[in-house]
Parts: sequence; structure tokens; C-alpha cells
Amino acid sequence: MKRENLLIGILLIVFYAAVFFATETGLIPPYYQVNLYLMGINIIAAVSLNLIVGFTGQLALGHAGFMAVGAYISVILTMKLGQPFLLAVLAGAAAAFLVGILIGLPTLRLKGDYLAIATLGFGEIIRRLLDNIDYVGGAAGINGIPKLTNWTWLYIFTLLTIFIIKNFVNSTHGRACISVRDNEIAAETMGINTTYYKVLAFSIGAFFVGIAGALYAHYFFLIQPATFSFMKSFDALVMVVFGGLGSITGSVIAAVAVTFMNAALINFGTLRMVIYALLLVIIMVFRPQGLMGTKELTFKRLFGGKERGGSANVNDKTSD
Amino acid sequence: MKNNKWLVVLIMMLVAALAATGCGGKDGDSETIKVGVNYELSGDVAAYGTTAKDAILLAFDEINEAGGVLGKKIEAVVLDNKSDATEALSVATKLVTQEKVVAHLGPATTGATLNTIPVITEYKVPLITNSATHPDITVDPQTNKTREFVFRTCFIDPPQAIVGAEFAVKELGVKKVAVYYDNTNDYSKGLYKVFKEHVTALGGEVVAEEGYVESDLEFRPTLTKFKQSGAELIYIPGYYEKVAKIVSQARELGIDVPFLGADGWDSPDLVEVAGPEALNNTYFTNHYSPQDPSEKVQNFVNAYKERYGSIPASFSATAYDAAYLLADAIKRAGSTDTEAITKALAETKDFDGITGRFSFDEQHNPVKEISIIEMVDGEQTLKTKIAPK
Amino acid sequence: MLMTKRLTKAFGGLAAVSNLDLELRHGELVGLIGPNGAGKTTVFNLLTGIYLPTEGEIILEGESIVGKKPYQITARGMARTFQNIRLFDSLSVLDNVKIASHWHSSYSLPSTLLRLRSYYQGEKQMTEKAIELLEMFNLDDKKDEQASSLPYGEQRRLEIVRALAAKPKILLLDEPAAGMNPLETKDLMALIEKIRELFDLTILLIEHDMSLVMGICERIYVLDYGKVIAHGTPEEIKNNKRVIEAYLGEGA
Amino acid sequence: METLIAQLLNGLSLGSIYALIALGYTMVYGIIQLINFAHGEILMIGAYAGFFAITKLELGFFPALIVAMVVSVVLGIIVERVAYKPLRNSTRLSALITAIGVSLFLQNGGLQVFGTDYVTFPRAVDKVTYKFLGGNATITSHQILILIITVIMMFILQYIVHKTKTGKAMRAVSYDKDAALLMGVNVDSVITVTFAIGSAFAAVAGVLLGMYYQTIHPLMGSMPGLKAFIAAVLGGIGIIPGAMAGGFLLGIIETLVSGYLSSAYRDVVVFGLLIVILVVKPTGLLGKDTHEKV
Amino acid sequence: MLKVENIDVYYGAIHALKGVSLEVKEGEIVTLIGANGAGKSTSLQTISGLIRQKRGKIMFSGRDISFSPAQEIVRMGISQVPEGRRIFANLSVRENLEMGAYLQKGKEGLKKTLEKVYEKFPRLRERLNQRAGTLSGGEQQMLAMGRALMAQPKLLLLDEPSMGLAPILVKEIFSIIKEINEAGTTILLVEQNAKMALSIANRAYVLETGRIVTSGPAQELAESEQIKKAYLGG
Repeated sequence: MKRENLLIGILLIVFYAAVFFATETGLIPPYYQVNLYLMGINIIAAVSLNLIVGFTGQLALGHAGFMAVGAYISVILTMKLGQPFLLAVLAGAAAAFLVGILIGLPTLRLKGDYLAIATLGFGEIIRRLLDNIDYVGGAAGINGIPKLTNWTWLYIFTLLTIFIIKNFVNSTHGRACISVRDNEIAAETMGINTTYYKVLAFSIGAFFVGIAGALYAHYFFLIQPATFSFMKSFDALVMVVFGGLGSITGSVIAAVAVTFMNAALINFGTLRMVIYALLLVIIMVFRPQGLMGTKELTFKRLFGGKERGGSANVNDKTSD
Repeated sequence: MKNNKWLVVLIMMLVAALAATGCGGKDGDSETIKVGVNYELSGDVAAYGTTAKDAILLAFDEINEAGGVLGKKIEAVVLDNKSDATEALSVATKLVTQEKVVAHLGPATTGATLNTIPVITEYKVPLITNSATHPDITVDPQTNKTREFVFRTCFIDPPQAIVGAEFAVKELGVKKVAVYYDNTNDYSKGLYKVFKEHVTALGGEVVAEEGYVESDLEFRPTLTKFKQSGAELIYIPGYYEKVAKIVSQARELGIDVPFLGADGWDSPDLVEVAGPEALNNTYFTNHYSPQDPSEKVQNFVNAYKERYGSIPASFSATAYDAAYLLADAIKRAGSTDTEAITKALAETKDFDGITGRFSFDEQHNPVKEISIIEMVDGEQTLKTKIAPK
Repeated sequence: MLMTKRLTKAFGGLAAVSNLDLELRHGELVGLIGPNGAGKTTVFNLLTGIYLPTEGEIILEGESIVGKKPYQITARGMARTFQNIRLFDSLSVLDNVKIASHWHSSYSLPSTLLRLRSYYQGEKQMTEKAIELLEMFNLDDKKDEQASSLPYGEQRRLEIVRALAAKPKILLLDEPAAGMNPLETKDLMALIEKIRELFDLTILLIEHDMSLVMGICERIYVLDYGKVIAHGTPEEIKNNKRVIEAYLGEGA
Repeated sequence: METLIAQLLNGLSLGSIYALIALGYTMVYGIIQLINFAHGEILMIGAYAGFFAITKLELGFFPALIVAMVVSVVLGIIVERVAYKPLRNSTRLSALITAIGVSLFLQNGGLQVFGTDYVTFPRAVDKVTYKFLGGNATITSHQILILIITVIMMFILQYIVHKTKTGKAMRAVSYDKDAALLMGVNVDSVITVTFAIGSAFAAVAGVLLGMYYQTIHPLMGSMPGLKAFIAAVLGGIGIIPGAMAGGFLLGIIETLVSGYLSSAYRDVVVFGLLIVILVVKPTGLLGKDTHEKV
Repeated sequence: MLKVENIDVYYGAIHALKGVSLEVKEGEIVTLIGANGAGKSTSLQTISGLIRQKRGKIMFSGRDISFSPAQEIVRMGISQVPEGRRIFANLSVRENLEMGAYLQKGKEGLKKTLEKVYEKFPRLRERLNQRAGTLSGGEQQMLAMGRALMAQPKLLLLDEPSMGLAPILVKEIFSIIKEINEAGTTILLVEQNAKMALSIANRAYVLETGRIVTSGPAQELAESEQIKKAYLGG
């Protein structure tokens, strides 16, 4: 166990250093760098959404709204109030967390598709409000955002997200969330405060996607309300389902794969979206439970040895 | 079960391989001058991106037929940014760093264009947009410095709105106006603000102002509200597809006051949808008029019509101008060095384009006359031309 | 210990339970029987807070628990099983049991996220206790299997283990022998007796299998149309005319 | 007062558009519990089919409507067979993602095939404007036509689902597929029929939408589709009269907010109200409170 | 009438039925008993076409129905009352019954069969227009049986009809099963309550972890010490 952790730690540092070196020397061309950053941001978005949808079983479609909150708050802090980047990112995430609680409390009593539509509504409310706030540029958004997101920050926050959500899930708190997904009534009679855990998972998810929003804003120069439309929430959902509901490594792999696919398809010109959509359908038809199912890709799995845990054919309880 | 996972991975690898070969094939021909064309070809505003791209390709073909530039042919590298600002940056990065284009045309919208600026600035590649009208495009609002590598062939929001306001108050003699703008569009909101300012400055009054959303179809509720407001003119700084519906629904509700708009109105579809009758007593400010009898304009209109089957809208005209302007600048620079081209672009004087003869001012905005078009029985007629102050 | 007074629950005008007076004394094993649709499960749902009573009182150890949420009632010492098994299907057998001890868990959210020492200790404690319980029910060798993959009888047993892990004072069992054959039922009877002693439990159970009910219950309430029609020792119930008419049938 | 009546009329006509689309949406949902995100795109294809039938085949409005329905039905069946059927026993979320994929495919395929331009839909039915209340309120023949067709369609749907043998089979399938199989119901064909009917309804909505707003575009289905879905949820998803009620309610709320508050904040208010309504009544307006049997 | 020959059924990797063979002759009541998870329900579901066997053959009235679709099997005269009743809770009682006769043509015939079912289950008649979900457990079981009878089956498969029912209802249900059989319908019965099942059956099969371990006349089995010990709690 200890040796395994050490090995993983060394690998992570080596990977960090390798990419750092490669970007500095231009070994990774700028175009792939853009996609590298998108990958990191997508990983954070997908893993955090997986906590809500995959582990807690709450079909929420307002993820882009929280991303917007994180992005806007952090940009206000860095650009208008001259605060340091780290503080701005954390403040953006904290704001998203609070909004998550605010939104989660009333809506999480809803079930399945009703919850989906209510959260989608909240995402749209946030976007429409931003359209009307001149302080943040209205529909035009804010441009000229300093490029403060660098590889180090991106790497740290991506790892932090995975690490914390993994720790959360593999604890009694995480099990409480899963029990809510599997059988809410039984969970409640077993002493689980289901509302608390639903809201907790929801706002933790919001917190991390708020970080993703802040990183996004400080890499991409411009943020606009239109950037955070419900299509962005869908994108994150695609990654979660594609990776496997309730599999963190699945979400990571899917986020990388989807970003990569999107980048690769750029050469197909106007056909790129047609092909992307087609691939989406084909992948789902052939692998409906997602790449990983509910399993995790672990060190042991990769390098032989048997993994404990259930099979991949868990019935979905997400939206019943 | 297991097999499916690998099948999926296989599919993705296939895509990657295809993509890789796709980009490999284009390399290595130094006999051409590569120009990046980064436009909205799918997604929400694909209609505008596509017309611009069409006009650019037409212009390049004409230039190449006439012998090209500096003895070389221009090769357009066309990529789709999905009407998404993030993608626009991705595309620009690919064009600039991988395709090594000497200049970058597009995107069409302000947001997407803004997002490409850091990249083209970093790699010192000039960019010309044909329809991003926001002032921030060419001037950094934080430093008030002109962005060295960014140019445009369309005029910016303020002059157009100022001319519109002047026309409304002075020529049409109205005092009370209503404004109906696209709340999700910076172009539209920009025009609305300047227009409001100037109408008020000229002694007029804005009695009602409302915003719609880009996905709206139904405008009657707001129009009914306008009807009660006593407005003598309704200003709609929006795109033709919405404008046509707004005007048509307004006339249906019995609103017969004049409508005034801006270059977003220009499209043959405006008449087709709203009908010639509803459009009587409407005006808009524009870059050019396809009715303009000048030979240059008519040649362009005919060539475009022949190739694409429709009358070119003003976005096509400004895009066409952007393409010719670029070719002209390369000629003047005498090289394909990006900084030389940029310099030549900045020095543009009296360029004779479809949308008028223009020079760039210090902020890289074209100084040209603004046409006011009146719709008469479905025909665009040139009412007057006003040079903004 | 547990008492209901004039407990009533109406669904859209129809009274599923009406004016129910029920009493459980410490350490008792009481049966609740009656025809299908008589309102037995509704009583359980009222007691555990899943339904809110239309009228009446539920008093647990001298305090009213009406209006309390199910998890709060569990914390006060009441746990149950379900007629239609409700396990956490995707979790392992062990984790199913650990969930029930969640509110006893001794580590906090921050220590979870940062993997502090108290997390490992807390987890270890929970695991040990859960395994102890599983051993008692002969399920320990299946602790890593997914709950949904267990055979039916073992799922029923696991539900009981899970309920016990919540450390209840009162255990409510809803048709624990449903779908079991007589042999399994017999084993179950012994098990119920055993845990009652071991954990000092008060048990209320719903069951159709008369061999089980008559065999182990000290007192029995018979419900029909939401009302108590009889109440007494198994012997008294067996010979009660109304019960025979409504529930047992001739020659039981 | 006159303005209010005028605004209510506006709301009614917008609402009937939403209701029209929501009907097909909610029916498919009611039977197979799939949010068919491609519904808006099937509507779009129907609108284009109607467009070509009128302009290229020079058909009248009603024959063109039939052509549009046939095209949409064929498409709907293909989509169901190719993309949804293989996922019938998978999670609902993977089916949802597939539906989004189909929707994106049809949108972008549409952009390729039909072009990115807005296409003007011919005025196949004459538009007459009726004025009353001293010209303060108007209603057009198109609005009346849409309203009537929406109401008729609702009754047809109700009849199909509640009075016919197929409808009974649909409801049985929606509740328990295996039990329906045991009754001798061919579940696959019942689901196909469900999609066919839903698609036919989408086609009608598409052609009417084209006629009413005069332009069609490959992306025309997405926003009205989403709004219609919201209307369906508002009314209680899966419930046919609910779709109608939700559609009208949404239309009227939107209109009143635009007319009396601010159109820029309209969506904020509308979505806010939607959430409030759902929080108060978590299963929509006409949704039955099917509390889980414990 | 029904001949199941050597069928093997898998759920994913789990081998649920291992070479099960059984036979039901016309007019018989045959019961299948065994512990939970022995494969009793799986056997019934395989016969009615809900699950496909990997190997083996199922013959009905001389025809091979091994791979016939479920609706074809119903059409040929096999109806199943599934475990847990599985009535359509969202449909009315009448509609549930009509669903049972889904493949029957002609209104007259339907009316007649309806009458017959009402005779057998008078309580259903009282609740015709009620939503089936509002019925009590016993009534639901009757509805499920009535629904299956609507198809006028030659062979009726019953899966745990007594599960979760009050003793008085169990007796009633079993006497109805007997009646149905006497009226000419062959019955294959799966029961947990082995005592009751053996008391009305002609023959019985005992399943253990996917295999048939014993079979014989019901009477004989009921008296066998081994069976008594394992399944009758004696």
C-alpha cells in the first residue's frame, strides 16, 4: 500500500515535470497546449459533476451555471479588485459553493427529470442575469483577462479535485451519497440525512467546477454569458456518462478522450460536429454503461492482480 | 462487454489517425500564400460565418485567377469554430502555429474575435475581421492602445448609431423613439446605447426600451407594449432574421410607425420573410447597397450571385473587402512576412472596396461613408450617404 | 417504550390506519398481522417517519416523534427492514452494513477529505463492527460481494444486519420470512430470538407465516381495514373468531 | 384592460405553439420515459419536408403536411431503431446522451444538407388579420389555425392513448415491459408506433412553426424544443393534458412578463417561476403524486 | 403438452439453469419447488420466452417453441402469472383484463371471457373502473390470475401465487387454482409454500441450484422424509 502510493506520487511528479519541460521548450506545440488546458478544465468539470450525478444520483444540468459563477467572481477579483490569483480562484469556488447550497436546498427535493429541468433553469437564470449586469460587461462579457492560469496551477487544481473527491467518495460520507442514489428511502431510515448529503454533494461539485471556471477564465482572455450555456453542462454530462457513472477514473479518461476527439476533429471543417455527434451515438450504443462502468482504474488493475468490488452491470438508479 | 471498451477506444484512435493524416496532407507547398479563415460555420451564427467565408473564397479565386499575389497563389485554410469563442482560440492557435498562415481572416462575431487576439498578437499575425463591430476589438480598453495586429473592414458601433440617431431626429423629424435590441448580443447592445445617448442629445426621447433574446420567435408582447408608449419610431439594432419577424409582427398588430436599423438588417431574406409591404417605411444604416450602380459593386454582386445563387449581404461585402484588402497589403508589403503585412495594412489609404473607399484611422477602423437604405416595396434604395464625424 | 395514541393516516380521504393504539414494552417481541392491505406496512412507515400521520401521537421513550425525519428517528433508536428488500444494490455487503453505522461515525468531513489519522481509525472501527455483525449472520465470507448479487434469503438477512448496525433499541421487521421456505423460516426464528437477547432489543414484526408469528411472538395485534380487531397472546388470537374470519380462515 | 386582453391573446398563441410541440414530447416520454432531445430536430426535418413539398412538388398546405408527417415518421422510426432500441435496457442517462447525440447529428447534418441560411417558408395558408377592441387587439387566421390544430391534436392523442387497443398496450408497456410481453404484446412494435406518432406530431408542429414564423433553419428545433420540454415538465411530464396546460401557462407567463415587466429579464422570471412551481408541486401541474410504495 | 429438454440458462456469467428437463401433461397440475434462487422463476420465464436459454429445447403441443418470440408463445396458449403479480397499476381493472386478451380478436368473445373471469373473481367486478394500483395485495393477485385467464390459455404458469398473502387468501387462491385446473386448464405452479403446492399438484419437481434433483407424484414427495426436512419444515 505504502509503496504503491509512493510510486504513484513519483509518477505524478515525473508527469508534471515532463509536461512542464515540454511546454517550456515548445515540444508540445501551442495548439496542443490549448487542448491540454481544456483537458484539465474538463477533467475538473466531469469529476465534480460525477459526484453529483454518478455518485449521488441527482441528475443536475446546471453545471455551467456554477462554472460561470467561479469564472466571473474570480475575474472580478483579479481584474477589478487586484487580488492575487490563488485567492481569486478560491473565492470563485467558494461563491459557487454558496450558490450551490442556495440552489440545492429548494431544488434537490425534486426527483429525476424534474430536478434536471429545475437545475437547467437555474443555469439559464445565472446566464441571463449576467447578460443584464453592466458591471461584468453584460452580453459582451469581460475581455482582456490576464493569462494567469499556467501549467502548475492547472495541474495542482486538477489533482486536488480528483484527490479530494476520491477521498470523499471512499468514506462514510461518500457511501452515504451512494446510498442515497441506490435507495433514498432505505438510506433515510438507516440514519442518513439525505437532504444534507444531496446538498453537500451538489455544492462540493459546484465548488470544484467553480475552480474550473476560474481556471478557464484566466486562460481564455474572454468570458461571456454565452460561454456558459446549457450546452456546456451537457458536455460535462457527456463526459460523465461516457466515462461511467460513479467512476472517477472513468470521468478523467472520458474528459481526456472527448477533448482529444474534439481537437482531432478540427480538420474536418464543417463536418466536425456531424462526426462528433455520430461518434457520441455509436459509443453510447456500443458501450452504454460508459468506458469504466462503475469500476475504477487502479494501479492494481493496470499491473495485474484482481480488484475487489462489484461488477459493472449495476442498474441505473439515477433518474427514477 | 470487454470487447466493446476496446472497440470504442479503437474508434477514437481511428479518428485521431484520420485527423492526423488530414493535417499532414496540406503541408509543404511554399508556392502558395496561406491565409487562415476562422469562421462560424456551424452553431448559432453559422449563417453569418458562412456568407463571409463564401465571399472570401470568391475573392481569393478571383485574385488567383488574375495571377495571384507576388507571383504566388493564395491558399485559404478554412476551419470551423462552431460559433464558440473557446473554439475560436483553438482554431486560431492551430492556424497560426501549425498552418503557419501569414494572415488571419475572421471570426465574424465580437466574442470569438476577441478570444483570438492573444494568439495572433503573440505570433504577430495580422487579423482582419469583417463584422466584429465592438470598439474593444481594435483598442485595448484597459490601456486605450490600438491593438497592433487587429483590423476590420466594417465600421464600429458608435458611428453607425450616431448616423442613425441623426437621421431619425433630423431627417425623419421624430421625437419619441422606442428601442428593441438583442439583449444577448454585444453588437446590438452597443448600438442601442450609443443611439440612445445621441437621440437624447439631439432633443429626442427614448420612451420605451426592451431587449429580446437571440432564440426568441415571439415579439408581440413587447410590441404591444411599444404600441402603448406613443413611440414615433422603433429602432431595432439587430440581425435580419429577427428584424423580419419583428417588423412583420408589428405591422400585424397595426404598428405603422417607421422602423430604423443597422447593417445587421442587410439580407435578401429580410424582404422574403417580412414581405415588401410590411417593410415600407423602414430604414437602415449600411456599408453598401447592392443597388449601387458602380461597376465594382455590380461585378461583385453578379459574381456572388452566379456562384452562390443569392444577392450578397453586407457581411459578404465586408468579407470580400477584407480578402482584397489583405491581398493588396501583401502586394504593398512586397513580402509574406507577417509584420510587413501588418505594417502595410496599418498604412492603408483610400482602399477602393465594395463598401466604399476607405483608409484606416489610428484605431484600425475604416473611415468611410455610411449609407442609409430605405426599403421601398421590397427594394433597397439608397436614401442618402452620411459621413460620420 | 413505544406507544401510539389514536394514530391515523388517511390517503385522499381513505383511512389506511385509523385510531391505532399500540404499545411496545421494553424487551418484548410483538407481532402485527392482518390481511393484505390492512395497513400494517403503513404503521411501520408512520413509526419510522416516512409518512406523516394525519392525526394522533407516536411516543418513543416518553417523547413524541411525530414530524421527525426518518434519519432523526433512527438516531433515537429505531431501525427497520423492508417488505420489498431495499438494499444499496451497488454497494458491497460490507458497505451496506457500514452505512447504517454512519451516524455513529467518529470522523469528520475535513479529516475525510485530507485523509487524517482519525479517518483511518474511524473506518477501521466501522469495518470491524460491521464484520462482527456479518459473522453472526454467516455473511462475513460474502462481505465483498455486491449486495444485489446475493440470493434472496441472504438479502433478507443482510437487511436485518444492516438494521442492527444502526444500533437500534427497537427493531421493526417487515415480513422477514417472505419468500423463505419453512426450513429457512425456522432458522430465521432462532436468529431473531438470538439477536433480541444479545442486543437487548424490542421487536415489532409483520409476518404472514403463522408458524413464525405464533412461534416467537409474545403478543400479537391483528389489523383489519386499518383498525385493531384483536389483541392478545398467540393462543388467544388463534381462537379469536373475528381473526379467523378475516385472516386465518377455517382450520388454521 | 384592452392591453391585457391583447397580451393574453399573444400569450395564448405563443402557448399553443409550445403546447403543440410539447404534446409529442410528452407522449414519447410517457411511454418510454426517454427525454427525446431529438424531438425538436424531427420537427425541423418535418418543416423542411413541408417546405420542399410546397415549393418543389407544388403541393397545397394539407398535402404538404402529409408529406412532412410521412418523412418525419420514417426518420423517427429509423432513429428509434438505430439509436434508442439498442439502449432500451441501459441506463436512462446513456439513452439521454444518445438522444443529445442524435439531436446534434441532425442539427449539424441539417446545416450541411440544407445550408446555414434561413429559408423563407412559403405562405401556404392566407393570413387574415382580425382586429377588435378598436384595433387594440388582433388575431390572425394563422394563430386561430394553430390553436384549433393544437386542441384537435390533444384530443386525438388522448383518444389514441386512452381509448384504442394500441394505446392500452402503450400504457401497459410504459408501466411494465415484461408483463406486457407476457400479455402477448410486441413491445418493440408498440414502441415503434409510439415514436411514429410522436414524430408525426412533431412534423405537424414543424410545418405550422414554419408557416407561422415564416423562416426555417436547421437549428430551428432546439430552442422551441427545449421550451416545449419545459412546458411538458411544468404540466407534469408524460401527461397529455399536462403538456397542453404547461404550454399555455408558459406562453402566457412569458408574454405577461415581457409585456409588463421586462423582456430582458423574461427568462430569469420564467425560469424562476418554473422552479417555484416545481418546488411547490414537484410533479408538475397535473402530475399525480405517485408516492413510492414503501 | 409441454416438454422442456435439457435447457441451460445464463445470467451474464451466472449459470442459472443447468440442464433442466421437465414435462407437463395435459390436464395436470405440476409444481416446481425449491429454495430461493434455485431457478424456479427462471424456468418459467424461459418457457414464456422472457429469457433465452443457451442450450436445450422447449416443445409445446408438439411444436418447438425454443426461440419463438414471447407474443408467439402467448398466442399458442401459454399464459404466465408472474412473480410479484406485475399488474399494470396505471390501468383500470377492466383495462388490465382486456390487456390479458390482447391477442384475442372479436368483441363478442372478449365479453364472454370477461364474464367467465368475473364469475371466478366476483371482487374484480366490483372494482372494474378502479385503478389497479389501488387494489389490495390479494385483489391484485386475483387480477393477475384473471388477466392471465383472459388469454384462454391451455397452459397456465403460476409464479409464487401465495407470496405475501394472508393465510385466508392463500387458501382461497389455491382453491381457485384447483378450480381452474378442473375446468380444463393445465397448470405449472412454482411455489415457496411447498406444502400447499404438493397438496393440490399431481406431480412435482424439486429444483436445487439450477438442477432438478427429484421428481415424482406429489403425494409421494410430500411424504418423503428428505423433502419434509428440506422444504416442509417438518
